[in-house]
Amino acid sequence: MSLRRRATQDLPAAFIIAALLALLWLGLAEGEGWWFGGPAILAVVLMTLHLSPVRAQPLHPLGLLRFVAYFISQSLYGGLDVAGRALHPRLPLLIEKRQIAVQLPDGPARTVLVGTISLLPGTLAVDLEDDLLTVHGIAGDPMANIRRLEKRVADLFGLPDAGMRI
Amino acid sequence: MLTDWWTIALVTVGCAFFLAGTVGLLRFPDVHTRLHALTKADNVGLGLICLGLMIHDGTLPGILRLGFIWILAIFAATVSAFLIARWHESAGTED
Amino acid sequence: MTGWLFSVTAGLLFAIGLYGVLIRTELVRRLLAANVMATAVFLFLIVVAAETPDGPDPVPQAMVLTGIVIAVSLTAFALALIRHFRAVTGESDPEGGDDD
Amino acid sequence: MPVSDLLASGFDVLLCIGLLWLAWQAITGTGLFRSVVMFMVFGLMMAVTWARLGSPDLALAEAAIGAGITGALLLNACRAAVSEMRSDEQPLRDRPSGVPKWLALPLSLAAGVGLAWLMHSIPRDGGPTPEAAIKAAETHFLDNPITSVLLDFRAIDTLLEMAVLLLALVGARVLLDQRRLPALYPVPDHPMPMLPSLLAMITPVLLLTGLYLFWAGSHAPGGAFQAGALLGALGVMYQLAGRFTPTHEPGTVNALLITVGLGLFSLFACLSLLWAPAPLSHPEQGAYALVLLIEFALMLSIAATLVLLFVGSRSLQLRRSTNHPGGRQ
Repeated sequence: MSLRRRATQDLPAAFIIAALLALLWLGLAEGEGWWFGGPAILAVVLMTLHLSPVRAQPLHPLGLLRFVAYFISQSLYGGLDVAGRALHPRLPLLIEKRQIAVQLPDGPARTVLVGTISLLPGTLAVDLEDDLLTVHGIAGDPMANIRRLEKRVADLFGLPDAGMRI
Repeated sequence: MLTDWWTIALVTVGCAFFLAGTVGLLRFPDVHTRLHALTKADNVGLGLICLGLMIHDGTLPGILRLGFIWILAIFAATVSAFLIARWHESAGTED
Repeated sequence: MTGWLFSVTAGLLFAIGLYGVLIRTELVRRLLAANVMATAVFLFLIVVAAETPDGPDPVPQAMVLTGIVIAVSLTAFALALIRHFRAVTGESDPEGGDDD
Repeated sequence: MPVSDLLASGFDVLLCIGLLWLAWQAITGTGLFRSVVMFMVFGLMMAVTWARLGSPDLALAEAAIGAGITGALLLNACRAAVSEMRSDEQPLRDRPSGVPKWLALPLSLAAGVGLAWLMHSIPRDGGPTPEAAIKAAETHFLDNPITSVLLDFRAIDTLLEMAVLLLALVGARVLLDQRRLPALYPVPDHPMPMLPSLLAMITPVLLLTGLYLFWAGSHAPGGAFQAGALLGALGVMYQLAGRFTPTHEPGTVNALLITVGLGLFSLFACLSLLWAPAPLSHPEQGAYALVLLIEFALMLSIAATLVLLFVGSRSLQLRRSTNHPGGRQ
């Protein structure tokens, strides 16, 4: 692979990481020490691309907004739901385990999907083997929740929503 | 001060979520259900505590710092929950 | 109040660690107990540092900081020794080799 | 007593009870794994204790080292104990020791209580040393008094500490290399799902936080030790995820990293005799830059030594994730 192609591929990711790191530095150093922070960010970006290469993935602004709103409301609901079940004297748990085929492409979209499942009401990601995702549920209709979540994630990355097979 | 009361309320409710998550950890029957309790309750609990502290702090660096803490903690929690669940699934069904 | 409380805690932690060193013969556990003893000593130093009237005394704090890093390197070395010992003798404690 | 003081005291009492309970569980409990987990939680509670006692510097170091790296080392030991045990042997049996329990318990208690009493009766008016240290720190070119103790007033301690670190590493390496013990963590064929994403997210954050701690060390909680511990923890994660592959080939970069701290510090000790009557004195000009340079070297060495102590191998090679277009190395 030529250096040039590599650079054009890595450049967007480098900018995003640098921007986020600048925010982190602002938070840590409270706006001081940019003479050190600036070069440090540059060095960290280069080291990150060397150690743990990532590719930038364009986000859809509206999708991002909807995803964040969905995530926050569902997180709250999920927390309340599981807290209620834990404190309920009879411990109501509707345990089921299912496998579903993930339609989202490999990469960040799948990471977000698997990472989010366990925070939303009643679902827990258990395994991901190739395209087959194993989900453990304790409440409600986990399949419907995951289908909705997959659509939100597809929106987030501006991907066509392919639907999901069970 | 009104903001102080917001902070107290949010942090208290956040702690209550942690407490409920811990009760779930102790009461739920197996590894998978316990992971349910930990990830979800701690996510909301930590989120509310960070939000309360953000209101208390009120400066941009402080808010950024707390935001990073929340995002990192929940991402680490959800990934480790996934890895524990996966390991437990492959290791068999004993607790 | 705070100083008194943490002094007593440090003393009891030291006692627990010493008890573990005396009682447990399995080597990793004994190492863990020794680590608890080290922590108790650190706690003593920091309680004294915290109660210095002119503000926290930096000298014990720096000593403990050094001590924490030394403790982890010694733990790693001791664990390597234990692994080596086990590979040589097949035993997990040094005192039990004679009865089987 | 105001309510806030009462709450603080209540918190302290809970903290102390928690510490004692966890230590007791770690030492007397059955099952090594359980003990190690208890010990790790104990380390985290210790970090809270340091913060409570006004030592955020220690809290940072303890959280990364006491709970993190020591815990990972001990978990390694659990794994080694299980995988290297002969099949006919009971895993990790615990025989009655030479000291009977009825004697050990009062003996330890007496030692602990006696020590507490002795420490409590030490006069707290400080005496000359802390006063001098605090006074000197006020006018020092470093604003964090702990860093000035580590790199100026008591630099000799830090220098020797680096020597201890290197010695421990060399010793561990000799012991483990000689027996040709099998690797504890065989490198996985293909990476676990989600783990590369976690690494990709945590790598830049930990690297920058480490550099921040290094930079902050001159005026706020932080410094080479905390930064080194944090970077070391990141290295341990890379090893556990199979991204650092242990090899028995000597590596130039590895060797350089573990020796640069002690080397540069020793060089400074010798050179300082050119401008000062005693070694390890800082020059009038450029002391700050010099301290930063030495601290940076210390940070690199501490981080590399901790990772290699964890792995117990000669050196480490980076293995890039297989799905990257850059390919594997």
